[in-house]
Amino acid sequence: MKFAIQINEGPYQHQASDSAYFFTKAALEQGHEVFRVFFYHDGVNNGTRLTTPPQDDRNIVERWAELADQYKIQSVTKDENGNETVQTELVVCVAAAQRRGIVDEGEAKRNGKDATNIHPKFRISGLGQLVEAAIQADRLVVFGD
Amino acid sequence: MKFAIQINEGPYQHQASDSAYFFTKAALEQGHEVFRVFFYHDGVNNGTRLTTPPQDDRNIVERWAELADQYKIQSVTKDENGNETVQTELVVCVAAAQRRGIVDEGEAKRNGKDATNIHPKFRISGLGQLVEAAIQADRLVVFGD
Amino acid sequence: MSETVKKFLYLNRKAPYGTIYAWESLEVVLIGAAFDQEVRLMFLDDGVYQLTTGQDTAGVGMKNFSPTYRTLGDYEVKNIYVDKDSLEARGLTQDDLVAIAWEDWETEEEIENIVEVVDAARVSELMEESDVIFSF
Amino acid sequence: MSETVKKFLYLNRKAPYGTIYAWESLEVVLIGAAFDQEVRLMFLDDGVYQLTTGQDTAGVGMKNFSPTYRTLGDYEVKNIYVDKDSLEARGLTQDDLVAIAWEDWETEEEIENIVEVVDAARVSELMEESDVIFSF
Amino acid sequence: MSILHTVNKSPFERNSLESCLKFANKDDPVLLFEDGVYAVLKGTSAEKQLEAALAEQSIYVLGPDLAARGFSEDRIIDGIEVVDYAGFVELAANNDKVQAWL
Amino acid sequence: MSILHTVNKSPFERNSLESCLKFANKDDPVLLFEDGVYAVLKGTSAEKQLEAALAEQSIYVLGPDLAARGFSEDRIIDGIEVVDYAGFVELAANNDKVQAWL
Repeated sequence: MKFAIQINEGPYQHQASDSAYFFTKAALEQGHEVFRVFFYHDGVNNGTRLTTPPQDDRNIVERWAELADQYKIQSVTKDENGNETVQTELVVCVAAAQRRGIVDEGEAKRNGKDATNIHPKFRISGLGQLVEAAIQADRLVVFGD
Repeated sequence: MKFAIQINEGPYQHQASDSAYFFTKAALEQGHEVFRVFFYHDGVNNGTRLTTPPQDDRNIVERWAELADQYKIQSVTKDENGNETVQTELVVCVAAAQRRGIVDEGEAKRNGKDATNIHPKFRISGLGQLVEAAIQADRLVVFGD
Repeated sequence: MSETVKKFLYLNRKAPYGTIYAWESLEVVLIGAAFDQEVRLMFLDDGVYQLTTGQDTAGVGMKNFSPTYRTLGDYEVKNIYVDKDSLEARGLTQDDLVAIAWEDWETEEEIENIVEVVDAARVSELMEESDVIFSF
Repeated sequence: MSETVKKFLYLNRKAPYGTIYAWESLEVVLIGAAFDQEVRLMFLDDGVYQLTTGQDTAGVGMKNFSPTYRTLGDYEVKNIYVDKDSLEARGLTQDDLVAIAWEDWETEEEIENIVEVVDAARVSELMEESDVIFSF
Repeated sequence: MSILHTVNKSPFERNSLESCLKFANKDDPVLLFEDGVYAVLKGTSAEKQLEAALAEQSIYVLGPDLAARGFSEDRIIDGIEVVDYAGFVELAANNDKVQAWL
Repeated sequence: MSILHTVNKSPFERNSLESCLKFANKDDPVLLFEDGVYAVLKGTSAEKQLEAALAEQSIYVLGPDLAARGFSEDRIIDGIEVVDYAGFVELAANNDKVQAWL
């Protein structure tokens, strides 16, 4: 079965991202497909590579990145010449990210920012990706406050 | 009268930072002193310079920076030789900031991060600054969720 | 893009301005309109406050997004529901809420106000009928 | 550092783990101990859940910070209050809560458990007596 | 020492106002702002609770938050006073401390 | 089409569970997790509400969240079933959709 996951809160402040992680992991371990994890609202803050949690605490951002690697939460597209592009499906909403200061190279250029903070395993994309995920997936499961 | 302000939530998701801003502005306009604005919990996310809110929306981060400039929400310390150091008193809690990825030069160096995102008018410091603010101020006013 | 047509229910339970959920939920509805799904909006609990008339945000420095609700008819949203009990507990009636018109561009069929006050049983039924529930 | 001694009241109303407020509130208490103020902690509403015994966070991958409460006596915290009505509404008694010991290093005076269950009137009084209220 | 109590949550969604009114001392003022302003409207299921409180203490509501949410002053319970941010500051200054029921 | 309803908020702080139980169709399962798990404990002011619901629908609680908060299974109301994250996934898969009462 195909799952899409939506996360509405940032890391550490609320348990939402933790719960979503364990749900996603369990779904993958059962052989389900997790089509996309969509980070919305403050959820976009899960996509920063700049966190340094205390050594005795979990690293929420890295944990997502590792899960996405291990279970290939990613999509593959082919261009005209048959060249494949692999994209991670940890997707951060661009509009929500702009408000909150989550920035990749393209966003930095467009908005005149002198730094980026997106984690390399996350990507910024439009809200349409949430709607599309809801259409494609058999189940949309939302984690929030 | 001396006020200290505490803000517990990030920009845009909750009204906390907006309310705190208008309260602080009104206090300053009445001639009160605002000794320190302390950003705790997700409130640390108010200190990023990377936000790009929509053009028809307020810029919460810049608004704080401008208010701090206009009313000199800052402290002045003198060293042995009488040289003055002016510090902004928009203070971001270091422990909360590490969890959430708000980073200045020093933090980037210490934690091996390749970028910073702190706004130049904010500074990262210890939780003791909140306690000290509560001691020094006549009133501590907290804005949160 | 998919050919699938799903029944989307946007379930709004949060008041506007105190938090951003109402506004960012509306952004999903607007973007979602491009996907040609069957869309319904439901306002429940404090979500009913999203539709109040006369919102004036000048004093809080925030963007007033309430006029956008009036344009939802142009985004192919034809069904908007408000829970009756939620209104009553808050001392509100439909007169306190915006009216949202809808027009079929092809048939020129017009509906003056697509906002419908429904009872709890109908709320449950509408949840049951939908394929996906977006909860905000 | 200031010479002023203020009466600090830390007022905790949030459950642990679902949100970080409980844990980051405790961090303020620990840091605050260095400032030699008169410190009191109050647990009210869902805040009483912070003190339950037997917390085991292995299954949720979060740090179990409940052992830290037991050490509060070492941080010069001598007064910890729990609201009786909040406990009762949640089906809890003091037996469900950690005991926190305190010892005066100079006089060797010992208190086995500084956690005190108080009624609403006493809660109000404690708020009234304090100089600063930290609310979490 | 008097306390200004602030409540920024809807009484229909959270228990903050209820707790505030339970534990606030008589004579201590209460300020409702942000989503807390919904509590001051006439005809709601929270009205009786507010009226009982009004008999013992002053209740204020932040005007800008009320206007943002679409309600004019004629919708609010008699005896509740409307203040702006300057009034909020004065309340905070005129009482010995502030307790936020978050 | 059956719905899995999830509630992650304490019934003493928010109205989420109340709304969920009001609007959930009979036979639709409810899963309590995060701070929502406090609702399943015996002897609370929410117990009657839970027992009334149990007569009509299945109620589940997420074990890891219950343990994190210090409560063993013998503290929970009879008839409520404990599941782990795998069980949460199965509930989501076995019902036609999931509604989160945030």
